[in-house]
Amino acid sequence: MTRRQFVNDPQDHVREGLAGFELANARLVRWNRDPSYVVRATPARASKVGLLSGGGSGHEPLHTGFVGEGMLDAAVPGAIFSSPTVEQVEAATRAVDAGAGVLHIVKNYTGDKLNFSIAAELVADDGIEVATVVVADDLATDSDDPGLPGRRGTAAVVTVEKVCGAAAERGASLAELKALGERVADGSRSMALALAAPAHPGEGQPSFELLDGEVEFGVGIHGERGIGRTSFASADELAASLTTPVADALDLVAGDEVIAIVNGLGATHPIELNVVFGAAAGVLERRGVEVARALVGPYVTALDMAGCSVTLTRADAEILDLWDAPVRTPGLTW
Amino acid sequence: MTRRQFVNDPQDHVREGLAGFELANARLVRWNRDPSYVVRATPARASKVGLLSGGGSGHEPLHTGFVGEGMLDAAVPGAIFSSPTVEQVEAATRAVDAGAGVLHIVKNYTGDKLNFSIAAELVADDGIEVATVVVADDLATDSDDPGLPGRRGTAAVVTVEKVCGAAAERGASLAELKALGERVADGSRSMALALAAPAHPGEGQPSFELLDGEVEFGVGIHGERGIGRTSFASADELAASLTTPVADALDLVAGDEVIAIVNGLGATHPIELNVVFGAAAGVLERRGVEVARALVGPYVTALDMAGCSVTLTRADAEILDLWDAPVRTPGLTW
Amino acid sequence: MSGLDAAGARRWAEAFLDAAERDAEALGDLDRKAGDGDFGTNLVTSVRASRARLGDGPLALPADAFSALSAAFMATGGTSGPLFGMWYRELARAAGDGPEIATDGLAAGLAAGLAVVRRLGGAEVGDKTMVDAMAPAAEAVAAAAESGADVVAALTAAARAARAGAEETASLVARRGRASYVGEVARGIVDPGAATLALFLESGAAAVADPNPVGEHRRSED
Amino acid sequence: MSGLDAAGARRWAEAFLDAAERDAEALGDLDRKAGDGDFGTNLVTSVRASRARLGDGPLALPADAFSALSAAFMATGGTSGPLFGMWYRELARAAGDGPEIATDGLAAGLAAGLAVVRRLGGAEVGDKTMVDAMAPAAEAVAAAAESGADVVAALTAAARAARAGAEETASLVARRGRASYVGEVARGIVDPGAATLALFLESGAAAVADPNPVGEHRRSED
Ligand SMILES: Nc1ncnc2c1ncn2[C@@H]1O[C@H](COP(=O)(O)OP(=O)(O)O)[C@@H](O)[C@H]1O
Ligand SMILES: Nc1ncnc2c1ncn2[C@@H]1O[C@H](COP(=O)(O)OP(=O)(O)O)[C@@H](O)[C@H]1O
Ligand SMILES: [Mg+2]
Ligand SMILES: [Mg+2]
Ligand SMILES: [Mg+2]
Ligand SMILES: [Mg+2]
Repeated sequence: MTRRQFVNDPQDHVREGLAGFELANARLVRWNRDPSYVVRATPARASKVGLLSGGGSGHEPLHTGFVGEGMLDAAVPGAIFSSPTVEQVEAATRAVDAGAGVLHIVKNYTGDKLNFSIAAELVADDGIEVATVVVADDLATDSDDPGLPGRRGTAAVVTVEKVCGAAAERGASLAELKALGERVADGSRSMALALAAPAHPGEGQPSFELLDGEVEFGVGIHGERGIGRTSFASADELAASLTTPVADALDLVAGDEVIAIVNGLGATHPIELNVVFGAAAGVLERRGVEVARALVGPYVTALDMAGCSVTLTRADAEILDLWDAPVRTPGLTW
Repeated sequence: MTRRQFVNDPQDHVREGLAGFELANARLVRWNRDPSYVVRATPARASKVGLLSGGGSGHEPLHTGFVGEGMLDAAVPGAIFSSPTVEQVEAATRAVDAGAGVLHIVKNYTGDKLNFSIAAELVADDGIEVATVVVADDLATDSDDPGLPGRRGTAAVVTVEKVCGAAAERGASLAELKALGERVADGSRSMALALAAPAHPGEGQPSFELLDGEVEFGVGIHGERGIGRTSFASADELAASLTTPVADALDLVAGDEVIAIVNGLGATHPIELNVVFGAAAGVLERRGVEVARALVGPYVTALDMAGCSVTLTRADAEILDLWDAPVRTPGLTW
Repeated sequence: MSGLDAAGARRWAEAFLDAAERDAEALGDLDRKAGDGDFGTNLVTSVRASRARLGDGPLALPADAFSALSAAFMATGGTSGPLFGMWYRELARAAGDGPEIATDGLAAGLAAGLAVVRRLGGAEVGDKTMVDAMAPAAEAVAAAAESGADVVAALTAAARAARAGAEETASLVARRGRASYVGEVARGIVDPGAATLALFLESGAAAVADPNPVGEHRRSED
Repeated sequence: MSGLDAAGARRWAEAFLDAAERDAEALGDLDRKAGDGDFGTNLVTSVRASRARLGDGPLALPADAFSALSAAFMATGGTSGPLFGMWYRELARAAGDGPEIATDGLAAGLAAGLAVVRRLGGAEVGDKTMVDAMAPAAEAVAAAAESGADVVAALTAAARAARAGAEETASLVARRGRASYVGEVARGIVDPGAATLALFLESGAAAVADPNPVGEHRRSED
């Protein structure tokens, strides 16, 4: 059957979504229409470092849903699965600079890095200091080959935004935030698989087809094919196939603590995600690794893809304390 | 293509999901395994009326995700789309009774009403006072025929749980809560449509098939067919087809205020829901009706159904004040 | 022996559980077409719980078989779970602590079962629910008791009446239960609750008539 | 007149926008097969913005056509947007404020465009990106400038070289951009960025050679 979506003109979809998002979350965020970016309804105090992230749309609640107290100051949404423009990043950077500089949190994609870095060069001309944390957690695209773009940035960006957001609220400097963000990013790895591909708004066909017995292993968050097709299996087996390589890549051993994100890629139901989380926690427990904190839900989606990812971040007392700090955004509040 | 899910034995799916849910939300909730119900990790103070809801599983975050400060004291999850048992309801009622009685918030389904009412009779024998609010908001099943079961209960139950939860925290009596809950329920109507049917965990086939040009209009939250097939259309038109009859049924006129829920039924992406919300708000604005508060997201799902519902609740100062009161649950926090 | 003893009641229950397990998929399909699709898994859950409660050892009383089914269905939830559970409870209560159930005991149980399901569910004959099989079955056994028929004859009549009632639900639009939400879509589809009830009585007629298997012989003996 | 004037540059840009709009779906499919599927919609967005920026009135300078494309692609985002945008920017800069662009100006623009795309994107020839079309096109025009060929001949050579480079990407596995994530899946599929670049130069060769349409005649005149 053809896939259908609630959509008017697909070209207007992202903007119409932002208009509805702003209206529904008017107490928390404000949408600047042109150039398009989302800022807090109540700006942070003057001396705080500004936190800006962004990227293609289609990953909601990421990033716009994480604008608010204790997390981002602004987010820049591109077209579906497309980096925002230089103009957007530049304007948002200027909007959130309060004199203490701006941290760009960028997922590792050519387009995002390109547009954020050109914008950073432009604002530097006006004396705005920008530091950048590149998040590159996706194990499926790990490689020693420097000619390749390296690991994609996926759900670990939520952890980086949360932890750096809390530290910024507490007065950390731009340099401290960059170091902290890089520490969290370096200590994070993810792996994802898809049970069904997403379809772009207004397009009837998914971006790829799978046979009944197959899952797409090692997918990213843009509906691109993964690194291979593996056999469909039980939730326990699929969860282990995601969790074990991530734990291995981080060299996790008994006694280590992690923050875990079992992230729904769009169409996967909360019960399924909880089942996967239970299985992932079991894998870690048998290894002696403690899941100190967890998020289970659709935080970084790939439109209506069916599937999930497992992200683990090495935790320590400082990171956990920042994780637990209050946050008040449309997508994450405690 | 066959639908696939993350599932081990489908018979264990709900329980495995609850185990993962408890683990991921250990600071907020505790899962009593047998009989199965979810309670707050930290019980409410002694003199508070207990708030209990429940129903079939497959609607997550409803109801277990709404257990916590400011909302439910416990939730009783049945099998997928099946009412919980008398034994579960009875045990949960006893668990949350703190001497001030227990409010049962029940969606209007034969099975739910049956099992909650039998349980209420059983605990009454031991002097536990139970009052029941039946939520019946779904316009598609509205009928004057007393021989029919009447309107189904759908997303308005979230509003009832939120508002009554806040009032209970503030010390409202059982009778007051019943009256308040009925006022909110009576002032609520919903309408839903599906773009694709859900599939049960472990089952490859959706519960119905739609032609490309059709949407299933007037669906409930159990994957049953709706009251008719209508033409697939733009998001604006589909949103209006849901919003207008709901506003009509509530006789909303210029100057009225509402709480609006644009609810994702499972697989529908946040951008789409925001687009629908924007369109629904436009319909209301042209009518002079003010959307005083809104929730946009998957709050009452029907497994992985693609579709959404629009729920409107007449609001007044008291209801808005209770709506704004703090809430701290896995599924709703502010 | 003209009544139904504990061994017969166990055979009945087990025959039903086998049949229900075999047909669960097909019955679930009916609910998928005109309800919410959970009937099949609910039934499998009930069947598994029933087997656990029946155990392997001999039953003390025929009522024990119905009590086991009652408890198992009550513990399943849904709509059909508690309704079947309450219905079996009445069969067990009518059987009391007697070593055998005669036709009049069965008639009393079916009448009480029908009454409790009607009270709790509010459905009447023609609403396309299990009541459409329960009511004619209760009538048939009441008539059998009146005419002094034995349990096997009574059960055979009940099974036939229940099946006819179940089949007739296909021509109806549902007025109770989740199938009532889909209007005309339900027409043409047999109600799974009614079909399951017919299956239960058919299993009884066969198992009680034909224990090992010398049923036809026994029947002429009674 | 041996160079490319403002009217010619507008014809070129418009021919390209028509061709890009016509092929957007097919180019998007390539990205769907070996990337993330957004290339087609990105391209449509750029085309619409380009038309708006080009406007209807006559252009003052040939550079204005490239500046319009540059601004429109820069405003699109994605990877291809800013890279194409920066590439067009170099074409415009090389054209400067001259009333015509000669072959050497085109050669300078293509060389500078290639350089900025390589610097920003880090891709080399053979990485299966737009660079695989840009590099041979720049070489071809450099050779044309060396041999004193006119703009039409230079553009024709550039188009041929770019198309050959684009076609060759089909045999490659991507090492840059989102197609690099899918490994062998990308083999057999032409890179949409390279194909679009070839389309741009082909549109130029056709539109400039054949204004109204007396192109072949003009060419022999030069
Ligand atoms: N009000 C009622 N009275 C009697 N039987 C009913 C009633 N509603 C539904 N049923 C029976 O229950 C069956 C459906 O059971 P089940 O699928 O377990 O419940 P649910 O409708 O809650 O999903 C129907 O086939 C019908 O026979
Ligand atoms: N590092 C790079 N250098 C040069 N061109 C690149 C690079 N990465 C990708 N491209 C080009 O960009 C095209 C994809 O563009 P687009 O779909 O807009 O971006 P994205 O990959 O961000 O989705 C590819 O076809 C390729 O030609
Ligand atoms: Mg992209
Ligand atoms: Mg059900
Ligand atoms: Mg059912
Ligand atoms: Mg792309």
